[in-house]
Amino acid sequence: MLSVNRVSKFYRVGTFGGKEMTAVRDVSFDVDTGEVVSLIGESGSGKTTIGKMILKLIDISQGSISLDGADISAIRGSGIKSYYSHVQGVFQDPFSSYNPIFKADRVFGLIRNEYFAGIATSEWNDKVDAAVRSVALDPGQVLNKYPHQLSGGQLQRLLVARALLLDIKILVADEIISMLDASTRIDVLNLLADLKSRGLGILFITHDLSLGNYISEKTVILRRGSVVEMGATEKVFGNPTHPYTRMLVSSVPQLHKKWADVEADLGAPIAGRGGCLFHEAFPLAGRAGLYLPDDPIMVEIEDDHFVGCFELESEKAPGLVA
Amino acid sequence: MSLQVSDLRVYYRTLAGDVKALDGATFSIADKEIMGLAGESGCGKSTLGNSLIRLDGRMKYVAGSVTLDGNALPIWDNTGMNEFRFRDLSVIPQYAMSAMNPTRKIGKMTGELLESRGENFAAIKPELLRRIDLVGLQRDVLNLYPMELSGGMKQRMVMVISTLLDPSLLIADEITSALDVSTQRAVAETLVSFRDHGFVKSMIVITHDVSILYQIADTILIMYAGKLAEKASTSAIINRPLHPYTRMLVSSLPEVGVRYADKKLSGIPGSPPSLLKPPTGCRFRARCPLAFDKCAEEPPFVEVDTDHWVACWKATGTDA
Amino acid sequence: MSGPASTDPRMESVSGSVDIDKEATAVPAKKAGGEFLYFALRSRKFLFATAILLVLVGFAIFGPMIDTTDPMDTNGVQMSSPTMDAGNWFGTTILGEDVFAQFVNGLRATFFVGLLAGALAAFIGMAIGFTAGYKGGWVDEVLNMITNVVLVLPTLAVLIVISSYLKARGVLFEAVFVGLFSWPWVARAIRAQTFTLRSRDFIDLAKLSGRGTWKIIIQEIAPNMSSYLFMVFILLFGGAILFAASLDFIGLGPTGGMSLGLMMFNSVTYGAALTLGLWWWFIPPGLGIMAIVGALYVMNVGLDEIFNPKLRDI
Amino acid sequence: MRRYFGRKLLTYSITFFVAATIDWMIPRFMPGDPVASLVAKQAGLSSAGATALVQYYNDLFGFQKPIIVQFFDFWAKLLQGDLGLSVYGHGRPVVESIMGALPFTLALLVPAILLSWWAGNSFGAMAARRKWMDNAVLPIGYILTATPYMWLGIVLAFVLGFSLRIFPMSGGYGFNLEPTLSWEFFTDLVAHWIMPFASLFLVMFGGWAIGMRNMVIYELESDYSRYLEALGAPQGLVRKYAFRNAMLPQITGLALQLGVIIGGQLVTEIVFAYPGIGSLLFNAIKSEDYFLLQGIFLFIIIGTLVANFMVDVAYVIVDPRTRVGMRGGTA
Repeated sequence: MLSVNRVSKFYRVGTFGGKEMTAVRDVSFDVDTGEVVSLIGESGSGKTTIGKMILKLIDISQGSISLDGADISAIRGSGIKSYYSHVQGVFQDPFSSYNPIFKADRVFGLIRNEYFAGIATSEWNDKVDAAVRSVALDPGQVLNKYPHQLSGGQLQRLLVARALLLDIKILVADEIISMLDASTRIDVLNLLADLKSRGLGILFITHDLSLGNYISEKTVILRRGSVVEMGATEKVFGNPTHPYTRMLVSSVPQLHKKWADVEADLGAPIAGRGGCLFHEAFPLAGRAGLYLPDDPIMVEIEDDHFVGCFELESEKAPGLVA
Repeated sequence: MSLQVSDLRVYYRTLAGDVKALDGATFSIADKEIMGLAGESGCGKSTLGNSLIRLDGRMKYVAGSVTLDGNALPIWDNTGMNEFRFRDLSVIPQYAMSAMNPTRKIGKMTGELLESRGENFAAIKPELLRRIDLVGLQRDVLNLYPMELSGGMKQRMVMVISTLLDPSLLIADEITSALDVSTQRAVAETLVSFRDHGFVKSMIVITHDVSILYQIADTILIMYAGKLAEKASTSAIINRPLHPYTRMLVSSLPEVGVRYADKKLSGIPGSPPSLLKPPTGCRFRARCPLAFDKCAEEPPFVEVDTDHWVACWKATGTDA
Repeated sequence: MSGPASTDPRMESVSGSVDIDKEATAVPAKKAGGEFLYFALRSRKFLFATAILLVLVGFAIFGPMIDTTDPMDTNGVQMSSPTMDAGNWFGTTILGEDVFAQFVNGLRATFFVGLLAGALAAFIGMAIGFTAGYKGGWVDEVLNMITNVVLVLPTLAVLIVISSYLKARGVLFEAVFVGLFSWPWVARAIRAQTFTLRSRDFIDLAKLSGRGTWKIIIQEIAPNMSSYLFMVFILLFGGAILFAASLDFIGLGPTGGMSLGLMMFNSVTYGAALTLGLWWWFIPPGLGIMAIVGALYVMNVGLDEIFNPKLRDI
Repeated sequence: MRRYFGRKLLTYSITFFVAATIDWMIPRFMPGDPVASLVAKQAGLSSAGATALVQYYNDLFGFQKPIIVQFFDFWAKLLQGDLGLSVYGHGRPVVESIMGALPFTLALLVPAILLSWWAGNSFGAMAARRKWMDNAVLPIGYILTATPYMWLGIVLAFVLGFSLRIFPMSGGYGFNLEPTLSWEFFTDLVAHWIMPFASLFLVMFGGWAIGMRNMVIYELESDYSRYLEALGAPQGLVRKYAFRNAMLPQITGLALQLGVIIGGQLVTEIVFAYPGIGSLLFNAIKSEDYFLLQGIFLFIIIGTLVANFMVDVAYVIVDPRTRVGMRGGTA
């Protein structure tokens, strides 16, 4: 349904755009109906940039993103509005997602102004009520309040409800629970997972492996703008192969396993020339720093489990593969 | 016993009245103990940490006493506390990234700070350099301005500065929350190594992330709505929690390996009470599935097992 | 050009939104307007400044009605010191004009110039600041360059050159020109604020709701800065009054009208008030300007304390 | 570093170009015929005389030539330092008139700026420290900064000059004296200098004091101050850091205020008939000496740009962060 195809994003930095910075490099993945795809990365991995490109909040420098086969970069003018009726987003900071000087349900009001201008007020109120109930909130408790009168969890649910007012196919959820308290975040996470049954495709952007692991069917792991490992969630977590993935898995604090034990369980890194499977398969390719532009350097090590070449990367950024 | 806190109450002055952010805390920390302090935002954990080191303008000391290594700390007296700060108790603040003067070279700032406390910078410098090595920074950082360091580097530098005089107690306030997982682990392990090297005797690690505490803390203190809920060894808190809040909190945390499809976790319904006019009795009562009549009375924070303290009528037994 | 506050970086950094410590968020919510009134009525600075301004505005509005003497009428007693009985409450000038009549009429012109010039400068500053901050990129580069150029220009000198070629100048002309050259620091400050607001998620959400650029600026960004914009306007108001007074004093003020600056100009240059000791001629206009501008600045500080909870108990 | 100053110099070049172009444009594009209105002012001219005068002015401005040629002529002369002749100065070159006035202006302006900046910052910082100082400095500061420059000058002249006769009320030095290197001339110079200096100094002082007070309070609330206090640093160190950091925006503030300060200088000179650029400008306006006016305007522009540049340099020297940023450091 949503297809991200070899997308890159370059930023011009410096006063007159003298330097160029790559935020996202050659990233491809799909989000299908009824599935949650986790986009996992640390700060600077480009995960939020990808989300914003999907939401057409920033332009794509290279490659394409398409929804049901149609390139979204080509959508302009009034088409943007109808695109947003299919693709919506929820962001990290619930308090920054609401204009603090207005009531929280203004987020619904904007949708009504732009998409349901002709609808009768009673019909609209019913629609809002239904959407609010579908995210397990009591309309009487949350409507007609200012954002600071509601909890972070309630605010994020309201944003999900806002998206549900439209006929959405894709929801981009960018770190939507990282600022919530532990006791409420799991419920918002469960809500996302429940949306799958409505036929939504969800891109779940997070830095937290355990959250991605909890709800997603597919996992994409990003490092410095490039995909290092991706595939079915149980395969990526069951058999983490890229050194970066392994480092992440061994660093994430767990509740019943100490860091040292996790490392012991992971075992020794895969042997070979720096452990890079691509180089084992194509020994000559990397030697001259060869980058094959027509052929993304991802190796399918088992069915639906891809690993990126990290030897080429480490040549570009020495010393960063810890 | 390194630190003993007894019935400490610190309120926030607001226009609407006093917010009872810390409403009676009694606990102690042993030598060599790393105590994790966890709870939801607004539960008073940062208030507790701040009140031990420095009350800011809006915080009001109400009651209670704090004893560190046998000395009573005058925490209501900003100037009186100065002689204890840095030498006996120190802090790695939440704002560690912006804690260093942006217009001073780090080495110069450190020197001026030490000299202002009557220490001899030249005598301490070799140790400073050793510790900079230990946390994996270049010695050259002393000649740099804070803005030349990355966030993680600044954090480590502040960790070194704060512990330079080998304080007895170190308070680390939410220092891992803004970091990436890989850096988070490094910082957390550095804290442990500080204790192991004897740079600090004991430590309070404040965080909302219980799984970090599982990795590094010896004991965990759980707070809820300005009150202490439970304190016990880390393994007891994670594996055999007694307070319903702790139990629900721990079981709501997803872990690598737990999947929605296999095991659907659930959170705690409801939200914490306002601390402006907190409810009487057990403050968790409204959200607690086990609540019963007795909970209208405030449960005492008592030791139900060796070093396992809890404030819940169900855990202490109704007839107790 | 503003007075003290343009050197105060808080004017560039204070955001209209309220941030309260997470630990103490339990403060009961009040409606924004009610909260403003609550603190405004308790701010001594704000009330004091408002009182002074109201008195002066009262003089400007009702003064010319009570004392209907033509301020340019030269038929009175010459150089009379202030007397109660002759009706020359503030005395007369060397030509026998009534100083009180000149003062109240001059106040009118001064308020008019300040309001209009302040409003114009605020408008230009907002338009440029919002556009530069929201659009970013090359639009920002160009607008920034324009702002910096006007900022560096010594405004009074520019106005002197322009004015000196014009033979007939009205109060309106003066206000427009003062306004046209007073906006750069406003544009800068608003640009910086817009820049931070632009990255807030609610802006992105408004875009995702299909809102257009100007609707977002006017309905999402500007209301968030309303208190700040009001404070900016107050500073511009005061700055414009000082500015216009300087222009008047060089002899480039409105022709055929009366203003406080013009009174000072006349008293010193034509009236030899200094050498003759006609203190009642030049004291009122200067004191009037000082009171208006001072009250505006103090009001600005009061408002800052009202809007910014961090400053309330200092 | 080069980039930073390159950018600044570009801004200044554009500013100069714009200002000079305004200077050139005004007499040419103003509504009405400036030459006709100039000539009309000369009362009692015969019609032949008027025609000749019109001819003379048109030649001077070069109004007959195509507009673009006028523009290039203007710049060619400008770059040669030829600003024309001054009518007010009885045919003296404009540059000469300005150079004669410049020392007086600088002698007033430079000490007033530097001393008020220093004193204002010191008092402002003290006000942030002690409540009673704050209660005194704040109202005085607001009153001073709200005072029109010329009015403070007038009041000083009236009280100290007219009533008490302590200082002379006008001029740069006594009418009876010739500029010589004598002690007598020097004391007379100083006596004439004090009042205009004092009025400039006082108004500026108020602004700096308030700005500094607010900045220090702001810095005392910042994270680095809190950290120092949490580690038990004495107030002395905390204040020292806050004061130093609060100075930096005050330097930027100096650049922002230059336009206002120069305006204040002009009107103050007029009040005291102090023989600097301001009085020259005033006379140029009164006698409609347009070449002198244009010349003074360009001088003021150049002076402002030079002063701005000096502030830029000072800022880079004082704030280590700008240097680090320019070094292309990490972060």
